[in-house]
Amino acid sequence: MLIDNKKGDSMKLYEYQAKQVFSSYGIKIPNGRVAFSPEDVDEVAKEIGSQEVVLKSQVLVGGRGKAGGIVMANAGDSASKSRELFGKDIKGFKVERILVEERLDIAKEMYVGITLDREKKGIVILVSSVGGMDIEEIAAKYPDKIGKKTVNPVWSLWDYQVRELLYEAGIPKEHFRDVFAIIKKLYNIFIRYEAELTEINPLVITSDGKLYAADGRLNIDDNALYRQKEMAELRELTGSELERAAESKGINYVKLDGNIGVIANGAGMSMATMDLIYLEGGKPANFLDIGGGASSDLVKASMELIIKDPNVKVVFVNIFGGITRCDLVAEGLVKAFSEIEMDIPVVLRLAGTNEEEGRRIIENYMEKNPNKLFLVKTMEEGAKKAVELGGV
Amino acid sequence: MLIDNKKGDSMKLYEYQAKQVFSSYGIKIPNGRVAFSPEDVDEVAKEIGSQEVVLKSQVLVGGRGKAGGIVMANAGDSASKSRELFGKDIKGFKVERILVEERLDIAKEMYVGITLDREKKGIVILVSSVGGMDIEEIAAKYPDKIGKKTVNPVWSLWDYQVRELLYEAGIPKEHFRDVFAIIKKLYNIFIRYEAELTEINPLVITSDGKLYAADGRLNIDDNALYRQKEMAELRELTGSELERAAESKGINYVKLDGNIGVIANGAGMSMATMDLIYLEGGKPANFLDIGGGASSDLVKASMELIIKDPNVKVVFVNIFGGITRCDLVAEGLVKAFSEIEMDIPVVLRLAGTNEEEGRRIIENYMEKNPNKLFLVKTMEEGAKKAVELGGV
Amino acid sequence: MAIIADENTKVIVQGITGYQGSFHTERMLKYGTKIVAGVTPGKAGTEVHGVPVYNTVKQAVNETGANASVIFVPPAFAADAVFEAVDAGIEVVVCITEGIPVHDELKMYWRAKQDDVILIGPNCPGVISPGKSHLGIMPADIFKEGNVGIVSRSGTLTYQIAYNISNLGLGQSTVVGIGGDRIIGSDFIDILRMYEKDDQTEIVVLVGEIGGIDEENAAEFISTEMSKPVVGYIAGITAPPGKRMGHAGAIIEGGKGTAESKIKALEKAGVEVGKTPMEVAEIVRAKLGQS
Amino acid sequence: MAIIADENTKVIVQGITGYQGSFHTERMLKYGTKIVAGVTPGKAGTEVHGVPVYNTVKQAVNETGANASVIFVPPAFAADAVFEAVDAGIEVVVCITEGIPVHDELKMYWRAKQDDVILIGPNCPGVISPGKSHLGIMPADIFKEGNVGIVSRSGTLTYQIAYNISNLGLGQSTVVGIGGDRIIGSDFIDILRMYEKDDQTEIVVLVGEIGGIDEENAAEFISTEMSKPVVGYIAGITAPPGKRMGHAGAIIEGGKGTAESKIKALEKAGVEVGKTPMEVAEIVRAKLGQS
Repeated sequence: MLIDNKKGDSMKLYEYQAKQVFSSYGIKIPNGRVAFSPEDVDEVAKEIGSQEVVLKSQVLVGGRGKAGGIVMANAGDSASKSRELFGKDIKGFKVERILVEERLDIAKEMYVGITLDREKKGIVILVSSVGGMDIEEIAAKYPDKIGKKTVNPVWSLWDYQVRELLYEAGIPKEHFRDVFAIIKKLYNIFIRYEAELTEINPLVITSDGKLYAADGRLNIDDNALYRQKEMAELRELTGSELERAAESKGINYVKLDGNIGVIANGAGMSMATMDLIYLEGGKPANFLDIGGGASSDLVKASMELIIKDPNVKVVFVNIFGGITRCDLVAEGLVKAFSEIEMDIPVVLRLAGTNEEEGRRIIENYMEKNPNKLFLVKTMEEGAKKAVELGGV
Repeated sequence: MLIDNKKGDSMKLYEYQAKQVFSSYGIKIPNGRVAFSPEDVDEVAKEIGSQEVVLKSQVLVGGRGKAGGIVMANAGDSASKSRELFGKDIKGFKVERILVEERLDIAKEMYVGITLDREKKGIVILVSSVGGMDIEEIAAKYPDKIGKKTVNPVWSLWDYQVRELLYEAGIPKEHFRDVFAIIKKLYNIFIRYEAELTEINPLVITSDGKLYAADGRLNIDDNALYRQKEMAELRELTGSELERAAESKGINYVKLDGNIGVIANGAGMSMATMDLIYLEGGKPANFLDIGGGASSDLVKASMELIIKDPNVKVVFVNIFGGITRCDLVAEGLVKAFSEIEMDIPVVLRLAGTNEEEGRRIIENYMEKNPNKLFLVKTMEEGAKKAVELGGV
Repeated sequence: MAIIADENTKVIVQGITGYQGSFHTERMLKYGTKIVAGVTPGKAGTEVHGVPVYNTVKQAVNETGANASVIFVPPAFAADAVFEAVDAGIEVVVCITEGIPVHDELKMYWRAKQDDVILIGPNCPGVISPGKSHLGIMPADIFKEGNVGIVSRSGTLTYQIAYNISNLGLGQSTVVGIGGDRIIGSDFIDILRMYEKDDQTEIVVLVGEIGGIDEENAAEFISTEMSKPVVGYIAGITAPPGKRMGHAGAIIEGGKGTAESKIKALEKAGVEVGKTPMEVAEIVRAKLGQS
Repeated sequence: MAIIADENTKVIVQGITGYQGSFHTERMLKYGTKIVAGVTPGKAGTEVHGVPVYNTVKQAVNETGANASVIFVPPAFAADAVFEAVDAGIEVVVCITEGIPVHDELKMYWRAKQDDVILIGPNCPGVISPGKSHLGIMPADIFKEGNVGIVSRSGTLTYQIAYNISNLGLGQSTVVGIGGDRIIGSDFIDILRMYEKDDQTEIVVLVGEIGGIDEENAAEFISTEMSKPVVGYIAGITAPPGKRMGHAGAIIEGGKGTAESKIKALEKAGVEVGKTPMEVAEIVRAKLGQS
């Protein structure tokens, strides 16, 4: 039941899944559950039984409210209203599930969020007595209503730190105890599930003085999924079709808007290659990193993947062999040319480990197939050639 | 269902209770349970169903095996054999419950223990490939079969530390993984229940290669019982009748062998008073610390308690008033003399806060009751007088 | 000069609105201790004996420049209070609270150590530099300013010995009660090291008791690192093994921590050990007379 | 002199019996790195490429006097390996392992920091001081001994730039790949500080990429603390926000960490930023020619 993007990225839970975790730690969430069809929506609305319900599109993107992804309904018209939501495109994400919840009687909105602090090597907690908008917006508009504190993970979170946060954020005295408890619970969730980010926004105070997590985010560190088994089970592939195909093969691929395909080894080298194309006036079609020590099969699979993008007019393969062997890269390319139907030109730059062997393999191949491949000496030269071939 | 001694002491669990905790963490324990009567023993023996069972007296004192507290039996004679055990005195402790267990087929005995390291401010783990005797004895006889490591509580226990311990202790390769797991579990128990000590001795390897906690200790920090609610529920008073009475009144009392009763304020002062009596050739009948800021009622209760010990021939009350007020001590003593029937002499030394008021109260009382009380100037003088009055 | 606290020490009291906190704040103020603030969450804006109360230690430090704290909060909150003080930049933390779980005491110890904060206690009577400042619950009147440093695991016994010393016309530079628990923030060696460096201190009295090997370690330190004379006292010669004598730390376990062992170690290190509190005072007078 | 590692560095390899550990041990040995021991629990007594294997780092250090470690263990065991190295007294820990949970990386960082251990990485190519010692997985042949210090968040890009520099007839004092994860043991400033003090280094190349504000912090440091010239390169001008570019750290989030921001900060600090790897090498040559 869940999502994920690229290798090394975090696994994002849907709102309804995050809320289930919050609830298991004793944080109040609105009555309701997720539905997968209009009939299902109708059923949940009847179960809830309150006058009004909220239909919330479950899509992993911010700003769905403004994009029409959240709709008020009641037990009578919830099914029909949900029909308009199901299948709708919200900022590139298709609505396939809707969280149906009781409508809360909101008196006040607040904010609580926890994430990593990479500069201080800690865990930063943000609290605000104002909520319902992005934390960046809160920080800009209400700088004196925010409490911020970086917790040293060695010592964990102590009560005095939570108190300092609450005083700093100006949390009203009557809600001090409740917000205190929620921060402690959210921190425990962050640690227990090895999160990279968790957020309750808005943290709603109803008119009868109760606190609810009205919306929730929980992103888990991908690298920890091997031991976060519950979370790993929720994992599902997302992204574009090509990105999913890449991930299933262990290739680090991000689709971009341009027409010059890029294959390189190393993330920095891949980005630098993209940047060079841009400097020469071209536009890269993708980021693709074959990593260190790639096999010829991986190289072939990468080429296959890239040319599936119809925008791609030329591919620039830029390899600096360290652990990666140039001869294996060359073999992979020859395999790709021989076994895949591809008629777009390829610019190739090979340097480093086994460079000579690699060039020899390529030159042998080029003798028989002269027009497909352009062997260059430097990455700067390669970028220039690729832009020339790809046009703008 | 449990025991405890004095204020500030640790709460000792019975073997069968410690084993229940071990078992809940996945450490194997022998099949069996505790019994409170011979009939009960019979029933457990039948439940176990194995040829031989072990009847283990549950007393909170070491060396019960040599004292005859552990007996082999079978389903047929277990009831009758247990009759001889119930009520028996083992080193001053009466047997009221017996742990009935299957008899293990022992191939080897090892040792694992965890306790506080007060010098290094850490948690010390001891492991030995030899077990079944005191750790002190193991250390003396087999110094090269012991692994010892102090864990810094800030960083907790890491796998490499357990490996170092196992290599140091010479744990055989085939049991490495099992002992490793047991140490990690025992450490988690130590932390989770805020123990002061926990021990598996012997850690038995049966002839089919399985590891069992054949005996177990788990002592919980008394000061942590307010948040270790499961453990607090097991708490019961132990010690001599007088010690139990003292504890129920919040008085810090330890019974000793001599005939000179001692009442003082502060643990150090109480010990120093005992030591002075000893230096003068006398023997103290008890340690009794009324603490700081004692009320007159507490002083009276202390006097009542001490004179219940039939050995006591004289009481030396030695007060240096800091937070404790000499006038309140004097009032308490006068109350005790007036309301309790007591005909043994009391030596009193009062110094410090409200000394004058205290002395006046005592002198007023002495005018009417000249023979009971001896007011002295210094604690050295007081000890001399007490020994003189108490004889040896 | 004195050690740990002097007339310039600016003190906050954590838990100032509680019974103990309020009572001892008044006594410390009367003695002349510079108590600049109190801390009790939720009580900011109030006053206790004229001392302003803040919600957090950080606020109190920011407003008053305090550099020392005396802690009177209940045991369940003591570790948090120590962490808060250390985090706020307090340099000396005196924790009076008794009955703190030992696993919390471990955390307190390491937290203070990491930031080089002097932690005295817990479960201790505090620190007094007679005539200058008093951070704790001692009967301040019995002390006199002078050149004898005292460091002790026992409260009342400290007062007794200080009283005997004062009665001989001598006085104390600083008196430190390090506390009777098993895990304490500063041990004998930490305090001895300070006395060795302190101009005002000419002789040191070490008051120990049964349990642990802190006195034995101190003896080792004295024999190698101390140039000033040390006089000792050890309580618990008559304490039986296996029975805890009041303090969580005062117990003879596994043959370790006996009074005999401690006295022997100290005497081997050149420390004259008095048999009674009075004798300790007399030895101090004799030694000061010689020098 | 070089930084972090030189011809006297005595190295152990943790995880030496694994595929990666064994492969790179052989390469490092060939380069001349003094690898004195390997560690794999349960494999004591065996050898890998002639290097003796021990069960624990402590044993390896005791037997060989090693002072540096290169870690190749799988991600699930990497934090434990770092803790073991620090506890055994290792002074430089280079953690090659990729894919370590970030909560483990936090612990690794603080453990190393507490004991003043230099932790490089994780998820990094390591450290090479050309002609002296190589602790890592770099293609050692492309480096030449010289006076250019390189510090980089990116592996292959480092080799490219070093290669360009070497091809111009120059060489490197030390090359440090600090790793691409969000939480790393040593950041740009830590390494810049070492280069500033190093006699052999006359100019420093800083290779950054999108994500975080480490380059911005480095710029601040350079403008106030560095006397030696610094040349920069930043990858990721064309990277879109919200998409992670391979490295866990390479992502533009909440408008922070763009290449523009980093280039601007560096240029403001007087750092000339090359547009291509080749250009970086040429700037270095020009600057060295001036001095």
